[in-house]
Amino acid sequence: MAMAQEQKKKKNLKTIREWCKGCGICVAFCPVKVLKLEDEKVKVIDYDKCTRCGLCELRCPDLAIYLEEDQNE
Amino acid sequence: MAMAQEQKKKKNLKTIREWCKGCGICVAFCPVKVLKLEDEKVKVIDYDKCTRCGLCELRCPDLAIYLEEDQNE
Amino acid sequence: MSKQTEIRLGGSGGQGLILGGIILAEAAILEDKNAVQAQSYGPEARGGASKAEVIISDGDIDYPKVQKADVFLALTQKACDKYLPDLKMNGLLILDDKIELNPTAYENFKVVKVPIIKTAVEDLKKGMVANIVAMAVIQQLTQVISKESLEAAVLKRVPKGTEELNKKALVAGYELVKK
Amino acid sequence: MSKQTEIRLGGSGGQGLILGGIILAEAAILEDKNAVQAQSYGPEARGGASKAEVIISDGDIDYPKVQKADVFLALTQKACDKYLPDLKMNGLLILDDKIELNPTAYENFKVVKVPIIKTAVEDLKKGMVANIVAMAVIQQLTQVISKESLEAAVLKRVPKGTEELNKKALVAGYELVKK
Amino acid sequence: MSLGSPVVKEYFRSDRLPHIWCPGCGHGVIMRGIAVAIDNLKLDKNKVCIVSGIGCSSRAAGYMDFNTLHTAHGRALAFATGVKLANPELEVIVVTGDGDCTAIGGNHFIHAARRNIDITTILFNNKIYGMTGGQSSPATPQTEKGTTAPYGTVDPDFDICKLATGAGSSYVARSTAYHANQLIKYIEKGIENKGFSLIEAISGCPTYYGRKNKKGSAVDLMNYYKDYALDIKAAEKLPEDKKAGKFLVGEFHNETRPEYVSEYMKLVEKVQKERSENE
Amino acid sequence: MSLGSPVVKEYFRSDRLPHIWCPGCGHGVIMRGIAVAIDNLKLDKNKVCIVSGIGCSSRAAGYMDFNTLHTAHGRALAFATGVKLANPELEVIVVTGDGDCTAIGGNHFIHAARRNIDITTILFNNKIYGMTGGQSSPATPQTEKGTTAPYGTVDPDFDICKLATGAGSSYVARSTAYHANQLIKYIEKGIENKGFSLIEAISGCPTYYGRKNKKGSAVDLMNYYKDYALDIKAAEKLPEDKKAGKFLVGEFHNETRPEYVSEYMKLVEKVQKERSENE
Amino acid sequence: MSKKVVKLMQGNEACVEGALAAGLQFYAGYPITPSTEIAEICSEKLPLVGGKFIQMEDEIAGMAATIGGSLAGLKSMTATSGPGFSLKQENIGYAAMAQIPCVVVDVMRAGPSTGLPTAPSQGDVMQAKWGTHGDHPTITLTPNSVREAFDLTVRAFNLAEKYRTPVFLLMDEVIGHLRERIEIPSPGEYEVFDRIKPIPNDKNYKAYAVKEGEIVPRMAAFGDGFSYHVTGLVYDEFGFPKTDTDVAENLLNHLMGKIENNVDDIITYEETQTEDAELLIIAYGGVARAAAKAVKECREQGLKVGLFRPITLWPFPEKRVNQLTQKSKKVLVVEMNLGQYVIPVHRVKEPDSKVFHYGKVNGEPIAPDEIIKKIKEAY
Amino acid sequence: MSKKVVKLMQGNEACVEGALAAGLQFYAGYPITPSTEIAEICSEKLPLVGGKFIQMEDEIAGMAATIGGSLAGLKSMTATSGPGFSLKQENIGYAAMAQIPCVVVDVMRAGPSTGLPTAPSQGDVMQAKWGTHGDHPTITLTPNSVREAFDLTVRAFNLAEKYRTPVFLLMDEVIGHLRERIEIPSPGEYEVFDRIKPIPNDKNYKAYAVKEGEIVPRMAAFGDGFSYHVTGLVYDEFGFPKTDTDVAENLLNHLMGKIENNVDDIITYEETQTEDAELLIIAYGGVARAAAKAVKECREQGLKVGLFRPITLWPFPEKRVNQLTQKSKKVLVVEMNLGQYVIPVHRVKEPDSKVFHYGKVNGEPIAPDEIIKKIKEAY
Ligand SMILES: Cc1ncc(C[n+]2csc(CCOP(=O)(O)OP(=O)(O)O)c2C)c(N)n1
Ligand SMILES: Cc1ncc(C[n+]2csc(CCOP(=O)(O)OP(=O)(O)O)c2C)c(N)n1
Ligand code: SF4
Ligand code: SF4
Ligand code: SF4
Ligand code: SF4
Ligand code: SF4
Ligand code: SF4
Ligand SMILES: [Mg+2]
Ligand SMILES: [Mg+2]
Repeated sequence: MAMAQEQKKKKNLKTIREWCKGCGICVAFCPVKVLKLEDEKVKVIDYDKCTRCGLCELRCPDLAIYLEEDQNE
Repeated sequence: MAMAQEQKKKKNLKTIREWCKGCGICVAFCPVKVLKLEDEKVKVIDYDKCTRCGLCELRCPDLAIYLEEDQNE
Repeated sequence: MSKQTEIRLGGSGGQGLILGGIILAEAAILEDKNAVQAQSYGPEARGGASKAEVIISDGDIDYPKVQKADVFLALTQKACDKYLPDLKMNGLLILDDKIELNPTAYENFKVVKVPIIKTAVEDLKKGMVANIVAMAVIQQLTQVISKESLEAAVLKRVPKGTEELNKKALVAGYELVKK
Repeated sequence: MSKQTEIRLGGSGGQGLILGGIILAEAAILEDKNAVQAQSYGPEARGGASKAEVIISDGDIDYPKVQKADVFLALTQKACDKYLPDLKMNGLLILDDKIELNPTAYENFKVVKVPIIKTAVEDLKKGMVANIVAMAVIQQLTQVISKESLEAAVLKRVPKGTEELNKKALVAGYELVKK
Repeated sequence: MSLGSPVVKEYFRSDRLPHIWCPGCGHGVIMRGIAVAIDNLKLDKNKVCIVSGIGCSSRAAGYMDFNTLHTAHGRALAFATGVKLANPELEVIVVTGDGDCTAIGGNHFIHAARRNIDITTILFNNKIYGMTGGQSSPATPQTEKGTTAPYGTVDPDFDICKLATGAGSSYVARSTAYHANQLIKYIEKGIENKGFSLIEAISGCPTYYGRKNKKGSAVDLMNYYKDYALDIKAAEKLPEDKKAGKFLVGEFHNETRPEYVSEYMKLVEKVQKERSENE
Repeated sequence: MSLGSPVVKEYFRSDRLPHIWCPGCGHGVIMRGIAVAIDNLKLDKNKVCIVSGIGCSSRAAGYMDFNTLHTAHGRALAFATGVKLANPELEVIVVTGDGDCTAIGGNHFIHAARRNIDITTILFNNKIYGMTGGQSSPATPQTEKGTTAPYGTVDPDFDICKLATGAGSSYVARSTAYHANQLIKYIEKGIENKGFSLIEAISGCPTYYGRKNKKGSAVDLMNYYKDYALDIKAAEKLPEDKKAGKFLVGEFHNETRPEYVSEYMKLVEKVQKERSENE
Repeated sequence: MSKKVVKLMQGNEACVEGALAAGLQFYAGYPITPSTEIAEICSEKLPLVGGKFIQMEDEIAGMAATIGGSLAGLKSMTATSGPGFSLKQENIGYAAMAQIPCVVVDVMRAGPSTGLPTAPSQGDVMQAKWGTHGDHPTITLTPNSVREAFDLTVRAFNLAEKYRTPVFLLMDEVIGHLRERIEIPSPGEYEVFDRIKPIPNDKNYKAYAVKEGEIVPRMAAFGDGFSYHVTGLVYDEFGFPKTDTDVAENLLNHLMGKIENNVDDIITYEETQTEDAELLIIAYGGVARAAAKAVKECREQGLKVGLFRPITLWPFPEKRVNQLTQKSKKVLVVEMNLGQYVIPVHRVKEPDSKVFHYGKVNGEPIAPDEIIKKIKEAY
Repeated sequence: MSKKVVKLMQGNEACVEGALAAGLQFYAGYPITPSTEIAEICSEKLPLVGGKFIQMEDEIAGMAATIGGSLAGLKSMTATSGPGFSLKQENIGYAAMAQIPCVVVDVMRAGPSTGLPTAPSQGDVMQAKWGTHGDHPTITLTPNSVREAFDLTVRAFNLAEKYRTPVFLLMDEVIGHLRERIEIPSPGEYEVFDRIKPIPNDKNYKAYAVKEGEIVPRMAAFGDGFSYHVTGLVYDEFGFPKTDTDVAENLLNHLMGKIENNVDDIITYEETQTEDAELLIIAYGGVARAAAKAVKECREQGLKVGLFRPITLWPFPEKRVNQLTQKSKKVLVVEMNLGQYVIPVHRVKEPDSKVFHYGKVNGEPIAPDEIIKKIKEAY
């Protein structure tokens, strides 16, 4: 799934609040620390700094955070 | 069970006719070929040549041939 | 017929209500009453609504499950919605203050709303002890067991080192009712 | 009632009497008769006495096991001793000639002694075919099936390459009776 | 429209999500990894069959949108063997737990490996019986605790990869929920291997294993895998003292040998041909 | 007075002899070997317990004059585990067949090995199900025939010693009925090993295996073992082509590691001590 | 028109022939006396017809793989005897729960435990009904001849496919090992029923919903293009686990109901001179042959004896047994066990009819003379 | 004199306490909901009293090791639930055949198959009697309270040791998981029976011969100095396999007879207001608690209702049930299954009494109100 940086940037980082169980794994392993927990749910605190590396999606046990190509573009 | 030759010689070679099933294993692997089958039962054909090596006893599946110290001596 | 109080505790998996139920039952036994405690197991235990039941009686307890509860304490909306129908007419309904209630419920039941979770989380700084706060509330409102027995039962069950915290939780619970 | 012949074959494990029984039964079927064949399995199969049974009938065969045999063929002393009590009064008793018999047996049964095993071992040089010799003897003495059917049944069952040997065994068996 | 990421939408029954697993349970990571591997390999969804036993891990079958078969405790591989032999076209993947696969299911495991039947087994190893509340399993490390080992487990744990290799598995690899990308690669290779493949995926059970053994939170468990996993290739070059306390990950075995079902199909062909020639 | 050689008189129920096995069956050789090993080690007869499953091989238990337990097919090691743990004083020896131990009993086998429980298992491997009339077993070599493999066995056989080692057995050796003295030595070492020991004893089944696979008489089978057994030490030095068609015998694994029952007894002691200190 | 094939054939062999006639394509099992011939013959014949045979590591796996084979779309069978039947019970319950058609043959030998492995018995009759945990449906057939071993195996498959349930063929060793003349019916002479599949690409397919007017859910094979879920948990009409009380109740009602509501289709039996019988014998399998002979002899002696032979053992033919006991005031149940099938007879008989039992468990089959003796004692 | 210990205790825990009181020294098993607490508590408590706990690889092994432990001389137990009970059946038959004392606990959950793992049920009642192949003896006890879980576990061990047979303790999940006030009896208050061993060095010891006036063969432990043989085959008085018909018959007669001839010792039950009951409820285990309440309420309403609560489920208390149905012309059997215990009731009831059944299998326990409704329908 090698992808050019640019393409990656096009992707949106999404979360599904109802699925997130607040385990904090994504928060702990986000390389640029743009996630945090609030009310036991994940929250993106600095959307722009996110590199779209996908590591949060990779390790989220609840499929609650992910990158998706923007449907509008 | 290392034993001096002499001691060995003292032993008797015995067979139990009712137990022998005539498989011929003892016959085939007796180093000095002193056994044969007769009527599908083992028979010692040359008692004196027997070296009391015990190989027949070792491999007889029916426990039907063995060496035993002479009770009389 | 002997006096029998049937209590149902409803909340979510991690809230320690089963332990709460056990403590209530043990407190009753300390007073030489009869008591049983039951719960629903099931996959719900991991999320969803969970319930614990206690029956306290002066005499024999035939059927050991709560049919129509005399007292129902709910810590979550989900549990409240699910188990409310099984509360007796005019039964005692104890709710965490965050729970919304259909107005007619106020007519059918004796409703008491108290900030149980908030007290645990904010005042005692330990969400964990909400169950103990809740048991204290039940004690105050029902008197089905004495404060002394409750405290003794709590101390028997809670982990070493947390005795003071739990005593505080009890006091906080009593206070909530007095207020 | 339809005619029914119940035959028991007794010998030791390796003597091929089950195959013998199958052949008898198949011969009967070739003649459009009804037939069943049964045997006792069991640890005895490895040594000890073993038996095979055949029932040949013009009509239905209700109970498929031999109760009182019309015909009993024994190849070993052990089998003879074990199964003789189940032979009908005046039944046909066919024995290998080595078998010893209690004198009273001669009064109760029609006894025929023939050197079946010896014939196979010495004349045909194949102990293996004693069962075929035996079936031929039964054919001759009972006529419950025809020679032709027996031969056809034998040829269907024996290993390729042994047809001639087995035919000879049949002939030898027939001869034994004539003698 | 169903919720979730593209992979979730395509390969999951998203109306059955969120799943029932505890917060931070490693099983979700591994389950997702299987879907990603399937996606990467572009398998035909309709031809994928996922078979599981009973356990938290085995619940994965219910969430994934394939032909899914949730069997009895320990029996996944035995059911899967029937499915695969009956329809060799199916890509059969078994999801199982350490208890399911190596305790009650141990016999089916070694025999599937022996046959080298083309089934890919992904073993969610959380070193405990999660579903039943934290009893020790044959994968619980000696001295560690479970509810049936209150003083610490007496018996040593299996080296599952060694066991699989000893039994005859042709592809054997281990990774962790933390090393999810590596894990996905191994799963892909396992699926591609024509034969029996065992991928041991170390999973965290914060609820029971973690709590009983004071291993901390889900994040702590992840960190543990991050810090203590040692690639076997790297390990070869390391001195003993640097390996102490670490556990090995990597590909342990990879061999090409005849696969059971295709051998059986060859036999069918052969006997049918012989028969028609004889007729 | 009872019949037989001194070993037979001492260790067999000679009134139950001759045994039921076929002429030339290798099982008798191995059974005798066990008695000789016990004799050599001067074990207390009353403290020896022989446990077997079901099969021709498993009948051995009935002939030997010890505490003997003839269990259900495949379960010998599970019963034996109970016996041993309940009374650690007993020297527990399991006699089993290739089918009994590695087919239906496979799970108990690998778990006994994992626990390293002090049981010595002597596996009579005749590569077939003898008792039920010659079906192929997990030890039947590929392509060889059984009554359920009329066209030759499709699935490969276990390397049982490799499997035992992979599962954790601390002593693993293989010999044959022909090499009975070597076999006796291995049995002795197995019994002496404090832990789980597996001695694979290759046995000849002339009646089914031999006949089905045209291997000739009992003597032919013995000759085969004589000619084709290759000691692993010797094998190490041989070029590949000299090894072709041969099978390995020898000691495959021998390691000292904690034994299950004594570890358990330590735990009992420890918790009892702690408890009395706390009182 | 094909010529009739007439042969001497063993019961176990006829079972395999019947299975093949019914469309058997998959066999998974583990050998055990006295059922082993079934496996052996399957191993030889299945590849010849493009089917699959696999010897599994044990009976549990044999049952599991049989279910797997059925789910993959093939008609599947396994065979065993007592100890193996015990081991299969957990997965038999799975098949019953998940509604997987398959045929399980149990050639009964003398138990309990290893017992007398080569001796005949009818000791597993109650186990066939109650062997697995929990309430569950059961269909059990038992043949009394080699020909019937053929016919009932065909029927076992048909019932399995029609009712989506495991069907047991219980043979006693007497029949399993008996060689008997058999006229093999040609394909046109017996019905073969195949499971009803969903319409291809049916977007509304719900794996476990029963369509109006049908008996069981239509069954797609894995790979047919319907991704559905199969579980041994209580499940809803999609096949997904649910714990709701009504889902559980509906499912259990469906499982039991599909059998109970169709007993007339499932139950068969044979009667001999029952019309005027003063004493009714109930016997099945090999024992029924001895009973048939006993009845004949008794009739010759002027005793009004009749024979009711259940062919479907389970569900129990209660209506008919009850009717018969309205006339026959004495009932003698004869079986090679210590009293199993006699229990439901007691349950359904008319209050004023008297039930006798003759059971035998010494490893020998029951002979006609023994039955005659018992008849005379009871008469 | 030791002070009474009064506690809140779970049924599963009381079972372990009872077992320890009876002398439990060996536990081998495999965890399964809702029986797991039994294993967990044993794993903690057994080492403290010098006993052994082992978690085996599966239930089959759990049963096997339990038998092994018993043969080595220790009082042994295993516990499980439905699916595991199914798996244990083969070895249960072994224990019955070889006469090995042991206790098998089955905490029943809703089946069949995986079913509803955490929901209560009484679905394994018939399986406890018929689960293994072949005819075999059975003793099954079922408690209705936490205190009785203690008492009956003690009794299960006593019966197992006295009759040399596996004894089942069937608990429904309601009782297994219920926490209840229990007054733990002190050691003097209950009887503990130990198996009878041969006289040390008895030269005439025959492992399986029953001495004059005794019920079962005396049982030496492995290692006691008697080298004897144990097998699951049919065996003679020495324990060696035999295929003779008379040996087989004697053995089976002994196995069944030791139970059947001692039903008065084995069977216990409890009755509430049965003397004048017009309608008799039969209920056991947790359901009997609901029934007791229903009876009280009905009596208050003037309905003459009584309760018969079998404590020994098997052997079936047929004499007493028959007597009761001589008076009570209506019988309502209430159980958490689709009709199991009602079957033998049908068998033994007086011809003119009418049997009703109320069963429930949706995962919920049966409540008093439901029973009252049924009573009124039937009354
Ligand atoms: C025959 C049987 N025995 C026991 C159980 C209970 N049981 C269900 S899951 C499980 C263990 C699961 O452990 P594992 O396979 O490691 O999965 P995890 O839950 O840890 O993911 C057990 C013992 C069962 N369902 N069936
Ligand atoms: C549960 C069960 N399944 C199957 C059998 C039938 N059976 C008895 S022995 C045996 C195989 C024995 O083979 P092996 O262990 O290799 O011993 P051998 O006879 O070859 O010495 C089988 C399949 C049985 N007794 N019990
Ligand atoms: S995509 Fe990468 S950078 Fe962005 S939130 Fe996720 S882990 Fe952090
Ligand atoms: S990893 Fe997933 S579940 Fe955990 S906090 Fe992040 S989004 Fe939520
Ligand atoms: S002892 Fe040796 S020499 Fe003598 S007969 Fe036996 S094998 Fe031959
Ligand atoms: S080896 Fe034994 S059985 Fe075979 S022929 Fe020699 S004495 Fe007889
Ligand atoms: S119990 Fe453990 S394995 Fe099961 S869902 Fe929770 S964290 Fe995961
Ligand atoms: S069948 Fe084979 S293994 Fe069994 S006794 Fe005969 S030769 Fe030995
Ligand atoms: Mg696990
Ligand atoms: Mg073998």
